[in-house]
Amino acid sequence: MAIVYEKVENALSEIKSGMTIMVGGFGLVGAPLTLIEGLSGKDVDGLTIISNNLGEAGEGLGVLLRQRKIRKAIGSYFTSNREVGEAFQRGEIDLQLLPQGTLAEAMRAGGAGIGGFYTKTGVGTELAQGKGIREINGEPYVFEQALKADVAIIRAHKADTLGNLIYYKTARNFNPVMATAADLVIAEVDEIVAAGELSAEEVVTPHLFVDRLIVAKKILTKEGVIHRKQCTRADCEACCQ
Amino acid sequence: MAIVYEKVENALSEIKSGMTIMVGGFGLVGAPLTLIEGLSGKDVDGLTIISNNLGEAGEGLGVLLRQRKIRKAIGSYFTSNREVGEAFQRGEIDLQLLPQGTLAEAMRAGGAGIGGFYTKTGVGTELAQGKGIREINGEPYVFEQALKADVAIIRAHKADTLGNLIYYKTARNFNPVMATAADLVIAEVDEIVAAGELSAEEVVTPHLFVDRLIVAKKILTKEGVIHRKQCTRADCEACCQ
Amino acid sequence: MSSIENNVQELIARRAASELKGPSVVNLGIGIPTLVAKYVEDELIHFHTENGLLGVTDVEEEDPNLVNAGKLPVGERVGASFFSSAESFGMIRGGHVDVAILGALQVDETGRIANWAIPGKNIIGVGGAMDLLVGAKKVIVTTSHLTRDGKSKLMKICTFPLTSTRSVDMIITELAVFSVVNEQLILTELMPGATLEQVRESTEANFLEGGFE
Amino acid sequence: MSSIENNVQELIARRAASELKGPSVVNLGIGIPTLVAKYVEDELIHFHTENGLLGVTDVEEEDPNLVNAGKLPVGERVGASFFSSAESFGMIRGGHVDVAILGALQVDETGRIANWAIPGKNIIGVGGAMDLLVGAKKVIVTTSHLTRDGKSKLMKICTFPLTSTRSVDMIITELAVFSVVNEQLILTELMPGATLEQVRESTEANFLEGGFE
Repeated sequence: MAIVYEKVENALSEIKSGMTIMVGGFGLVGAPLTLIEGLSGKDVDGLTIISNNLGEAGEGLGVLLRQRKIRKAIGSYFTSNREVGEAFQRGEIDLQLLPQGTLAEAMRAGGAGIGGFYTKTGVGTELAQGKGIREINGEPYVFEQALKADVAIIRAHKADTLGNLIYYKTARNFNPVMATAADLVIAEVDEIVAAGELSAEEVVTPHLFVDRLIVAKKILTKEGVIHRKQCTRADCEACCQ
Repeated sequence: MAIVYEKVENALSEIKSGMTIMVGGFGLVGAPLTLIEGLSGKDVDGLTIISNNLGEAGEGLGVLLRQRKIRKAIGSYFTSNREVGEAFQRGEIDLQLLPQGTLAEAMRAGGAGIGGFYTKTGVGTELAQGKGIREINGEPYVFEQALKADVAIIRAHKADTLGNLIYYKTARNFNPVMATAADLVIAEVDEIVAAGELSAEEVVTPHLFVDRLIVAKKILTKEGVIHRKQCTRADCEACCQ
Repeated sequence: MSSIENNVQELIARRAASELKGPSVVNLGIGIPTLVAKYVEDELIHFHTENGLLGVTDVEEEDPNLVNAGKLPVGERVGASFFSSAESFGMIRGGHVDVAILGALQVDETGRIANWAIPGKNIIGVGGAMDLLVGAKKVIVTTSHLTRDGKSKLMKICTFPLTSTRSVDMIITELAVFSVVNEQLILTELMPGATLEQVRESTEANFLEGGFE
Repeated sequence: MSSIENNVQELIARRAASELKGPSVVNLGIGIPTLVAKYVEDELIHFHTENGLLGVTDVEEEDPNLVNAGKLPVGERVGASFFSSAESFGMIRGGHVDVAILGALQVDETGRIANWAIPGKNIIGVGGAMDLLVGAKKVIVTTSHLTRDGKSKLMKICTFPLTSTRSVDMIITELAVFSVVNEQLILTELMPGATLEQVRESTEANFLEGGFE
């Protein structure tokens, strides 16, 4: 069950230096841009970020990278932000690279009480080194451990007031699985509707996974990332006449 | 992508003696009763059935049990059909009992290319004997191997003509996970609608998992299992006037 | 079932209900635990059933495809959601269910329970009991204090196979309430009409006597 | 990109498209593979993108939240479905994708490829390549035959780290098409304008010459 927050800084109040944080999104698509911006304004460092990418240069999680708030990143494709390689080269950040499917599966395992699993992906490659191989039905599989986090910040489309979530197109990506795998789950949404307005069959993330909700103020558009216009009472009245 | 069949016996044409078959349902709820009836009319035996239960006495999979078509059953709660224990006692059937969550997870693993996984469930109990324990982050987990099948027969609510599926209330249960874990997936549904009539966001089982569709002829009602009335053209015309 | 048994079950269920506080997600087992729901008023308590529904409520109009884990007809409340068995047990094992209320055949003096198999009988059913025991944040056992032939269900050692090596958190019978702390039973409360003598006589397991009065 | 390079890519993409037959589910990698879609007419071919969409089609109206694995805007066809990354890679690893078309930096003479890392550069990205290689039923590689400095990409041994120990099924370049059978390259086809001499000169890897003509 979720509590609705007005202020981003309050929604992020539990985040402390040194924590492990899952951040939804495939690049900027489906990334919780408002919460990331909130995090950039918070005095924390030494974070471990679990996310497919670290945004783009100076965008999304790229901002936190420039701020040196990130000590370690676990993901699958940091190439999308050239500054990650540069920071790695300078020794400012540790990177743990996982195949994209392994990254997703490890979080799903963490959220579902599975300690680890065996996948065929990566067997015989550099990314399987030191991980342990087991033969199952005559085929080699590599052991991968589950991933969990202290906090997940995610992006969904709509929430109801209980915290049930639905997503929008390919902005779904890693968000539902991260919602299951962290102690505290904070979701940023386009709209909060009354309980009962989402059909019980279409809910993707049931409310038991979600702790906090905020309405997105920073959103991805065709023209890039913009701040959503904040409606004042005057706007509303003008609009309704 | 799915092909729509008119006749149950044609939809079941690939099923042969000795095969492993997943059968959806939690008891009779969400069980593919039309396909099970079709199977009972087929001359096959030595089947391995993976299903939470073996129906009830003389109902659902209970019919196949009486017909001695089942050599082995893998499930979590055979207690719901007292004839299972009797058949086991007489040595007519092998049983493999798994905790319900392990059963569901093993099929999910099989469908998702995971060879096996570690769960806390069952550690230190009779059901973990001989399975191998691994410590992960200081806690013991038991190894469970993935489950796959030659065929899955499942029950959904609606399909579109491509084979995308949605489910109905708690009749969903094991059906979506079985849809992922068998070489041939046959789904029985209440209704087949045109592609595009199911929203892309609400599809639970994408069509790449589904091979064959039939419309249910035997359905569960408050009054028990009934044969759905087969509409004739005369019925339709009478109805539309 | 006799009306005495019936009353005993309702008494236990009502006491268990008073342990629940919202917001929380609660899974109810088969038998006495199922009765708990009717004594819960708090709308911040959401019932989960492992066959795939969060938001179980009283049945309004019976639907054969809307049932709980005991296959009894239930209703869905506003804001409910349906999911597959794999997702449902992910919730359970993953620690997303706050409280599980379960029945037991036996409880040992460290608070571990046996509730799925009886030696000498065919072992053919386990269901979700093992998953709930390892996964729920808090486990409450509701059970009659004695077996039908008058033996204590709270024993030194379980003679039936254990459901888990995890100790439960609380045991509620028609005679008493026990907390389990550091794998030790602590009597914390006498149920209405029960005496300390009666609890001592009816309990094979060792237990500490809390300062209840 | 020069128009020659462009033409080469389109030539390869068109040839790869002709390998696809419906009904099938096809995943297209970044680069040349993405170009394949526009040469496919068969409506029984469904494109899968690992970021969570089955039913990729041409973009009609650009939506920043509807993209493919290369983060390019796409459209959704009638009968499409969206799902999470975990479900999407379950489809891939679980063998539910019929064909993956991938790019490569190097191919060795047993048909194994390297396409994710270059020694001496930071190894900071892998994406879904390893999953697609182990999971897709059939893997087709589309690549230019030579590197920019004129070296053969079809080598005896890959000097870059392998993406998988699995050999691909087919390699399509602007000069030739190779099948991989029993971990051996077999030249099965010359591309328009290419000669056998040219292929022999441009290919470091050993290969058999199939009876193509």
